[in-house]
Amino acid sequence: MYAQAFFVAVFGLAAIGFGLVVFRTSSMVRSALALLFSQTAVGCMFLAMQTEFLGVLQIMMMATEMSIMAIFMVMFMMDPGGLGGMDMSHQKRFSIGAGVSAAVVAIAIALLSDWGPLADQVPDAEAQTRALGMELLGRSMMIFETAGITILTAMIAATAVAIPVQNLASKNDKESSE
Amino acid sequence: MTVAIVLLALLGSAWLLAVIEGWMATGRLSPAAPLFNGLAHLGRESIVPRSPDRVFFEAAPVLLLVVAVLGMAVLPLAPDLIIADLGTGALFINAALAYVLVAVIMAGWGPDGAYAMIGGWRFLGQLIAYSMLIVMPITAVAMRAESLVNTAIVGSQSSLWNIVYQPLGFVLFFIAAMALAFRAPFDLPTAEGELGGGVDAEYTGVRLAVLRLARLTLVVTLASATTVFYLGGWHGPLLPPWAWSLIKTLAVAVSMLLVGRYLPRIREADLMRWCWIMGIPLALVNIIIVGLLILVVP
Amino acid sequence: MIEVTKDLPRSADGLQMDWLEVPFGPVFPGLPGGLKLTLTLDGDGVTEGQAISLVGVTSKGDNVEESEEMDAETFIAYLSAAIPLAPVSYRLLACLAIEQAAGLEDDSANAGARTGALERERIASHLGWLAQLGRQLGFAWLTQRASTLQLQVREANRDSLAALEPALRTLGTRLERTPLLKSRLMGVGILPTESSGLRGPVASAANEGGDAWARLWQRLAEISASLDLIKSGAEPELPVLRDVGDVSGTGEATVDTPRGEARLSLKLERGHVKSYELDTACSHHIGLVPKLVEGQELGDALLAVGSLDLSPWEVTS
Amino acid sequence: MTAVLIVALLIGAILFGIGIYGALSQTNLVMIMMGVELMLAGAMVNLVAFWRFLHPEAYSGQMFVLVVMTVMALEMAVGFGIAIARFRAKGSVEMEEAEDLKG
Repeated sequence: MYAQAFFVAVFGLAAIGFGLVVFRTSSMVRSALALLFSQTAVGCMFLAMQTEFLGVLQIMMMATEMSIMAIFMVMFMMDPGGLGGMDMSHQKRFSIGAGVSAAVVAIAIALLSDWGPLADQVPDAEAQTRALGMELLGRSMMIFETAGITILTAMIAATAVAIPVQNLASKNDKESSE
Repeated sequence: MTVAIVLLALLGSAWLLAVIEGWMATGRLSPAAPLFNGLAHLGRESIVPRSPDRVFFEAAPVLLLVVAVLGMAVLPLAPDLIIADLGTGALFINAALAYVLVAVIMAGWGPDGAYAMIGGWRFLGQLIAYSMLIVMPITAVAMRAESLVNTAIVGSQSSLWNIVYQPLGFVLFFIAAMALAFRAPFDLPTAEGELGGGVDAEYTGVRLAVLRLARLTLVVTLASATTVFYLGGWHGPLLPPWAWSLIKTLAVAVSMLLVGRYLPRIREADLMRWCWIMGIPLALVNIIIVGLLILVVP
Repeated sequence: MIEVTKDLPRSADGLQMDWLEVPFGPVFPGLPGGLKLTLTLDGDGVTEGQAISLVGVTSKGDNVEESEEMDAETFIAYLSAAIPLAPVSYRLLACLAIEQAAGLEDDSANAGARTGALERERIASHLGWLAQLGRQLGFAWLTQRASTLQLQVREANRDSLAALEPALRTLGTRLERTPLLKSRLMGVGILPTESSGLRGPVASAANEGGDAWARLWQRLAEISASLDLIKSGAEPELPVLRDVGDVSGTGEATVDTPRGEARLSLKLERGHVKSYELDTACSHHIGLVPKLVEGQELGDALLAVGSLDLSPWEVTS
Repeated sequence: MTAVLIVALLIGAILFGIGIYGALSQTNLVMIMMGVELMLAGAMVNLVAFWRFLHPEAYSGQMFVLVVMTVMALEMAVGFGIAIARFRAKGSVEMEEAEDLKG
């Protein structure tokens, strides 16, 4: 149990550390990859909490997602290399206030709640994967399928939005719909 | 102990591959050449480009090596010769190999050079093409084994190897694995004739030695994955299990190198088109066929 | 950010991005040495580009004598040394021009040997191009095969060429059967028939579609044709200048070098080359580069430039 | 066991706080999306912790995490689609320069 607490804390601190780097570095690729390592650390936390499937899945998905994030950062930022030392933020005080208060509220709730009896044991990874599969294709099938359809819809929608507009009329339409 | 044996096997296979690669390129079989080349790299000056992103530049070759070794850690050489027999081994290897992309992008961005950068971002496009063809065939393999545990996957092939059971999946996985290892003809990020080495271009000395080793190790890991998923892993008559694993792995790795010699480099747009228009539907068909087989054949 | 991006050029996809100007060469694995290609890259695409040669020969020599003593033999040696990728052709060119200037009749005894040498060099040169193509495409087998053959052909006599013939002829069949090669080369670097300044294989290929694939086949066909010529002709021999003496006069000659027609006109004074003017195929072809690379993907642009078989040494300045 | 749960929840809360800070303070659409990703990561940590320590028998907890991952992917896809369209039209994905989106 102590080992578990230790690993959860270490990976958690890594996640927080990389999470902070995301908004503190001026190089955009570094920023995106810091987010990647933050998410990887979150995945490692899942592993430490004996949720192997989700942990590995998180680690796998984020590698691709954040790399794609990185190229968009390079495309859409004025100063992708971070050599100009530009400030890319606004309403700083308000944001810090909002972030801190949200975290404090959540921490307070976590500390003050009575969590009741906690589970000591969970099934091993193989049994978990099997049970999750049963869940996905049993009771939660509808949700799972909906998620799939939503992804498909989003893919089509994102592509439709991203391809160049053909004529001026449709361009105006799209701008107003944004 | 197991860790040491697996790592030694990995290193040995990488060395053998390097020897064979040299043999194919020069026609001379010199077992010591990779060793001397490696030592020569260590002795050479390790040049750092003018304004590198130092963290990425240094980390990329190491990350690539670590990723390849991590991938190998969940692949069994024999029933009990495996570093970590994870409950989600077949997924874990995907997760580990996804970081090949991260390493290549880091190697591309780090040195602050045009050739390297284009190479790095090219690999991102390549990933969009090949990644589905890694995941989907593995899905079909896991379906047959009814498990994500790699030893169980090998166990499920004791009577019939997956290459016979799902040849389509094997072909797709093999191609995608070559694209993942960015070997010719999929060497878009390192294209010698187009980018002068691409992501390799700015690396010299020790770093280049690590990068080379990492790329060879990656090929071995992918060949080993192919063996585990499709060629029945350690199954085989007469010889001990580990020998079969090694023989099959080396055979797959050498065939990966050989195929590259006889083909021109593919165009990125073509790769993308074929992977999405043909590859993914075929992978889905493969899943359906395997599903039907599982249901129909007891 | 609008201020930053508003002046940026728009790519074909309508996004304003930074463009990079990247040099390729003069020492680049995928291009002939000495050729410097400067491409403006928009990601993996080329928006514009131009090629210059860093090692070209001078097209005109006026009053050569003043700088150095240039008798006929020296001139021939100079010209063939200046163009290391096709020394025999230019040696022959110089010989022909000087002989004509000296008023000598066409020499039927030597003609066969000279043609043989020229055709042998054509085979070797095309094989060199094939090796270059292999290097550009990462097609290791082709590079190895073609460069081995090139080395053997360069000094071969008729018998050894006859021994090499099957290997040379199967090269085409082999390339035809190579998967991916056709899709890689088809439609790359299209030069229509009406493009100006096309010579040699590039010109002949223009009728067959004018892309890199057509140029590959044109060169393979020329290898075959040269083999036939050598087989029916005389033993290839290096062209040697016949004794011209201390004559004066003007001469002009044309030789179909491996890369296309080259013309040389020169003025001879008492057996010394007074002035000359050289016109080569590559100096025309190099001007086609900007049009060829514009709007192509990087790999295709380099292939298109490579398919011209530019020899930077032959680009006159 | 409570200690591990509390640690995980604290980390989730802090990640969420960083995410909120990022989403509010950054001016670039892509950076804002990074903030959102961090918020979702914080939420996922909590979900996994709850599943592990409170209801390990209910796999809908893990299911929920999968749905959150889907949402992350969706957010990326749609966000980048909009970013490309906006960049094409205006040459910028800076929020300060998106006055035309004010109602």
